[in-house]
Amino acid sequence: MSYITINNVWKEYGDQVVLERINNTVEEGEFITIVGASGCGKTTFLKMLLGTEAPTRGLITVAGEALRYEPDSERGIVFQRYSVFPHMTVLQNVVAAKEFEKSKLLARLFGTAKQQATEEAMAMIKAVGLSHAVDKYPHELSGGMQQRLAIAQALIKKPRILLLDEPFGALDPGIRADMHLLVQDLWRRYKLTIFMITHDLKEGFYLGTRLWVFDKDRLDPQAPGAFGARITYDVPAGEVDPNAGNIIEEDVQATAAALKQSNSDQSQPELDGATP
Amino acid sequence: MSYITINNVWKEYGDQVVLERINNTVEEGEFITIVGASGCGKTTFLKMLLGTEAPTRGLITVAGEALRYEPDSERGIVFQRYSVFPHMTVLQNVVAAKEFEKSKLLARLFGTAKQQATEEAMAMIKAVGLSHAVDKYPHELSGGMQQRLAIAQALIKKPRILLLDEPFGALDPGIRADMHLLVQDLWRRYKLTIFMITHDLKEGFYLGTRLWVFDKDRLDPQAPGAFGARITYDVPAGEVDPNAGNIIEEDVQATAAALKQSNSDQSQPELDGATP
Amino acid sequence: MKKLINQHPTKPFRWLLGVIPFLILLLFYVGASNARLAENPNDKLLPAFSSFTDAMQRMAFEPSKRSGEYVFWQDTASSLERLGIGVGISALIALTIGVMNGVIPFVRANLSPLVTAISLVPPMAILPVLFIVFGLGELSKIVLIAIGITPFLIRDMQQRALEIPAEQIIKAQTLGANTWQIIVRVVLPQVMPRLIASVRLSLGSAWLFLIAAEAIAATDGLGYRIFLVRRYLSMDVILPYVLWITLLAFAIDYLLRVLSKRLYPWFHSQTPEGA
Amino acid sequence: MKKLINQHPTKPFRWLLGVIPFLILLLFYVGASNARLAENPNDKLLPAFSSFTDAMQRMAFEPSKRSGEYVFWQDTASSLERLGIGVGISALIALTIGVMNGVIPFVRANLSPLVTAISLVPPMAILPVLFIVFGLGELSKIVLIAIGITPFLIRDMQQRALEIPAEQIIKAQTLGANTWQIIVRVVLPQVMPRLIASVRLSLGSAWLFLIAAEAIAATDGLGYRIFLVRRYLSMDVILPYVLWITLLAFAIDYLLRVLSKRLYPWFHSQTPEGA
Amino acid sequence: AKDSFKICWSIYVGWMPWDYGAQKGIVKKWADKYDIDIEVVQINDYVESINQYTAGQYDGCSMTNMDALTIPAAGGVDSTALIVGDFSNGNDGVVLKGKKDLKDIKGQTVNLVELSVSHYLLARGLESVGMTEKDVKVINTSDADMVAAYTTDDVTAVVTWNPLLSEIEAMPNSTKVFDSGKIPGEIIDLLVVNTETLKANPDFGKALVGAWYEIMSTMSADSAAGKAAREFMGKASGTDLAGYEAQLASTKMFYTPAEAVTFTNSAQLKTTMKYVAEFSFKHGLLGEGAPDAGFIGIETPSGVFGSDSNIKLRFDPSYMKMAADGKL
Ligand SMILES: Nc1ncnc2c1ncn2[C@@H]1O[C@H](COP(=O)(O)OP(=O)(O)OP(=O)(O)O)[C@@H](O)[C@H]1O
Ligand SMILES: Nc1ncnc2c1ncn2[C@@H]1O[C@H](COP(=O)(O)OP(=O)(O)OP(=O)(O)O)[C@@H](O)[C@H]1O
Ligand SMILES: [Mg+2]
Ligand SMILES: [Mg+2]
Repeated sequence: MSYITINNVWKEYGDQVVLERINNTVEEGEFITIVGASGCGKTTFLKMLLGTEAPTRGLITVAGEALRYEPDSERGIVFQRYSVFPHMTVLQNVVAAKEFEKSKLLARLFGTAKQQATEEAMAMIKAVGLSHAVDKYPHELSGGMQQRLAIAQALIKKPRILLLDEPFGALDPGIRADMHLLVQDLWRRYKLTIFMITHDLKEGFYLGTRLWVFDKDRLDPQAPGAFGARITYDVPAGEVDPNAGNIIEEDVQATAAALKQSNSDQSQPELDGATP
Repeated sequence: MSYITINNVWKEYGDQVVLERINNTVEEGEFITIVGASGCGKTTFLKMLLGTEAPTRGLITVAGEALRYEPDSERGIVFQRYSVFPHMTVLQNVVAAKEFEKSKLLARLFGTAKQQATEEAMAMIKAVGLSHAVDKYPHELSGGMQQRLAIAQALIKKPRILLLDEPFGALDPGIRADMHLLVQDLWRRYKLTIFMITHDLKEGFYLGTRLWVFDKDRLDPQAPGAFGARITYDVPAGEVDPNAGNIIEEDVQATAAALKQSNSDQSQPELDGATP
Repeated sequence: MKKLINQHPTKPFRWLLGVIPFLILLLFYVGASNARLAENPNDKLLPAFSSFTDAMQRMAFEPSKRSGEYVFWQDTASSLERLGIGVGISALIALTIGVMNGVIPFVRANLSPLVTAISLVPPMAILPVLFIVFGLGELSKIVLIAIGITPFLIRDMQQRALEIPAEQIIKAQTLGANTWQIIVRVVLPQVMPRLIASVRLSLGSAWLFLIAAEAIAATDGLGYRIFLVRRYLSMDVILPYVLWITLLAFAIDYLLRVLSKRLYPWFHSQTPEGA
Repeated sequence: MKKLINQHPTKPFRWLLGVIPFLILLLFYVGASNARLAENPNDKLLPAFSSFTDAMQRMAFEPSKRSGEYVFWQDTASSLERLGIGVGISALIALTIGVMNGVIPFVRANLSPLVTAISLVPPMAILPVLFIVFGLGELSKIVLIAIGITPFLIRDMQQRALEIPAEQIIKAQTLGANTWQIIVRVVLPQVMPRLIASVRLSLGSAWLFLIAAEAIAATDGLGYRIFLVRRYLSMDVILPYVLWITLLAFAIDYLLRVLSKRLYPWFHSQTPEGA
Repeated sequence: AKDSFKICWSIYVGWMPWDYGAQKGIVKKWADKYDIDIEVVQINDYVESINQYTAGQYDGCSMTNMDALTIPAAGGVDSTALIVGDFSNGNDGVVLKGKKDLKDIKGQTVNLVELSVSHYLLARGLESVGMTEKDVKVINTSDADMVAAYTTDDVTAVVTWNPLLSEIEAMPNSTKVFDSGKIPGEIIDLLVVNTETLKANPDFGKALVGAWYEIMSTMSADSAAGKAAREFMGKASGTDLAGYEAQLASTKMFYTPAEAVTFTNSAQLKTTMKYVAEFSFKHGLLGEGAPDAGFIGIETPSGVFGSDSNIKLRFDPSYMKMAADGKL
């Protein structure tokens, strides 16, 4: 049986169908990159994997068990922003996970327990290349460094699944390249199963082992919310016909144009991160 | 004599030299794209053209006269964000320029004067493709539509120089392509002189008639602020050896890495838009 | 079981949960009141509910023997008028000075320290001076409200005006606007919804100062009435008046919120909570 | 000439501009005071500066004939103690309830409406009830301060807790944190600097309530002294006391700001104005 | 234009007639008679009303003899007691909770308005049982909150005036152990006017006195009109007819000008003012520069107490005399 199975999953907000009939399986250790027009439901899909949203129909199983609809330490996440704790230094941000685990009441460690956690955290910080900044606060770090920290933080729990929602969207192209190397390295080293959303098709092809394109294959211009997006392409990445990229790009842009139209006709779309 | 001459211009903040020895001339109707590592002084340069910052040394002249160090209606600007007035509808945003011009006291027009201004504004709104949204507020528009509006707003004053500071940096790649067409079209139609900063080298090559690269050609790793950036490449754009792009990219990334290092060693750099 | 942090009550249950504390308070009052009244039937401190209705019947629906007025409504009208004028004037002053302070560096340098200093003076401490300078008529009540809340409002307006992105101010200049035009077309309209928000915040203090002023010099008003009957410990009048003031405060706050949402939709789309 | 909006005064000139209004006020006072004293040398309303120094000399540096205490310092100590305890307790309550309200939806549904209602009740109007419940001693003064500012602080804390990006809360859960751990490690520490900011905002009200409480029943304190000497219009004592309160208010505000900047550098880097 | 004057008053049993006179047009009638304007203003806060008068905002104000000495007179405002309206005859009192004798007050904390007539009454009461203020601890308590304060357990002894006094007395387990009936004529309620204003405008004095005694004769009448007047005053002070009459019962009103003139002319007034001045001096109320109790001269018909050269408070019965003689 596959590690993750997605079985006829739908997600609807009221009348609006965001995702429909998603069926797929993922093996352990795959690196799946996800692209798609803005607003087509990529983040929504990731949220379902994370457990902060439940599918309105269908079922997701992980290792044969139904997914828990609550975030837990099985699944790590890195968001585009706000991903690290601003009131903790780099070291504290990473050690925190250990403290949550070992000290249920105070959520703080002391003495040798602390020393051990610190050592482990330092190793992880080294892995993401932040050793020279352990005592800095996030606001003293550049955007790229903050995302490195977010990754270190997620990885110290050794999650089996790592979810990345446009983790490098806010970074400069130069820094982005560094981050690609980092993520690929960590993915291999820790044998993670990664889902990563990106806006950059090139990035999508280059990074993962498999590229998913979310898109609406049916569109009703009168009621843009009537049909949801699906996985319209599911192609192996890394070594692929460059032409495929162009076909996909055209499709995505057509959907993007349609969505843009409908979004500006309705009012503002909801923000992703509504408070819980 | 050239339309714009930049004569040995320096810009320093305290000890930090941001730009040094900038010498160049620009003819009327040129479309100059500017690329460079983050923090190398592109925005600072644009601000000097706009008049919100004065060079610490040297002189900029426009049509033979020294540049006025105060924004005025000669030079239009489109920023990456916050560029339109959130409390005005699309139409009001564009009409405002006319009202500022014709009604010194109330800054509002009535009767036929208003009608005339409205007609002119509607034409401009049509030119940027927002006719269907004239009565919407900016918050009801997508990012791309807001930038279209910002452009319309800038153009209605018929500025001779249009300054664009990463105007499409916050937009989706799909929408970006539309905007490129739009800007090129307007540039030709209104015979503008455009300076446009972009992060995207490809965009820089594709859009303008001339590409400037800002970069530090001297770097002191001990004191990254000791030397300023200069215009290291000044190449005609549109029809160019694709290899040139690669060389430039490598250079820019080297500087970017050095700047990143120095920025994270110091504390946070100043925000661009400090209040006046 | 989900973590507590992820559990959301359903709508009717949420409603019920919200009502419960009020019911408990009510029960608590009835219990304490009954106990005191059992001990001393003339106890005035925690009257039975019948006393409240009696008192309100008398004050709201029977003309006063003394003046022929319906005391309760007269009090309400007077207080609301004072509050309205006081807050209105404060808002106007705050808008003017606050925006000037925010927009023009020279004015800010001139006035900002003074406003800060004044905002730190506790108005209650200088009451005697206020009354002597402004007399004891309606003016002094309005002035007390104004002195109490204007410095806060000015500082807030100044802050808000300063928060308008510099890009907009520059943009307006490139569109040919002069300083005055920037003030009336760019800054003022954007600061208006923020003024409403600040006024909502300061209404609590405004009520406080109104009541204090009415206690010192007035012949009607909600604060005056409470002051007058306080010496007889007529809780049967005081408590309904307090409840009424609370309701009025709530209603005004609600109206301002709705007004602001209607007038400035663009503002409320920026602030998710509609602060 | 640049537009007014683009003209910035140089530093010394800015300083001068800031001082001018104070000088004008001072001159104005001296003029009015001299005029009144010329008419009636015993006039108490606007005493000469020498009277201020005399009065302060007497109150601050000579032991009182009646009690042997240095009245001024005794008053200051008592008031600051009450203010400190009152504000401290309010902050503690606000932190607890506000954070709970912000983080746990069930608690919020339960308590949020009650807090809103209480925040609308003017505390001065229910003074009699307060006395009866809390007595007339130090407790009631502290309680008045607490009742006056706690609802505001709670609402603010709730708001601030709700403003913590959902991403952080989710992140904490993926790191294995339970509800309690999220509260103590993620929400509480981030809300602390905001608590200081809210306390700074509410200190004005706290002083107001302190003075009101001391005016009602006390044997010492800055508010007590002001209201006592008000009986015979001793402006020579009242005005220096008001000035002193203003200075204290400024000093406390300043200390809190500095404290917050030192303790929570990460917070102040987010808010440019250091609000 | 007509000369116009302003007087202020605050809510107290002996001063409610001013409200009645203003509302019913009696003051206006008398002002018209002398071709002047008189505005009668209610100020809820008693101390504030005196302060306003002292600061020169009003030409006259209702106050007690002690406050007339310690506030306007001590503040250098030469003041004349134009009308001696009444003296407190039980309207001020000391109430103990659980104890029945004034002597039991020893060691207790006493809640009262510090430096007011209550304070004076306490001092006189303590004197009468051979104690001084040192034997008790005084807590300044605002009059508006006195009743609520008394219901708390902390408060065991209060000194206050009506209507608060009767509210407190009516509470269970409370005894009035001393009242102003034991020191009759020492706590006097006056209408005080600025001496200079009065000298320059005798008509102002005449109109006020004339109006006052017309109100007096109305309210003292045993008729329906008298009852209506008393009810009116009761309502305005927040109580009813019965409540107001109870307060009147402990007040020695001088309903006729003759009574008032006799009282003012008596030698006792000078003695009373001497007590008051001594008390005030002891509590520092005569100003820091005052070397002794006689620093401020008080002129009474039977002679001057204190400094002849610094007379700031004058009891002048001449206007009341005119009323008594029917010359107004
Ligand atoms: N809580 C919600 N309530 C209602 N609609 C929602 C909610 N969350 C998301 N949506 C809608 O679902 C659609 C998909 O949103 P989603 O955030 O998943 O898109 P996305 O593909 O991640 O877009 P982007 O690339 O811009 O991040 C959008 O139309 C959005 O308006
Ligand atoms: N007002 C200022 N005071 C001091 N230093 C400043 C100021 N404005 C800009 N700088 C500094 O000048 C340098 C150049 O900034 P600038 O904003 O021009 O860079 P940029 O090339 O536009 O970067 P980006 O691509 O990130 O927008 C930066 O190091 C910045 O810290
Ligand atoms: Mg998304
Ligand atoms: Mg820039």
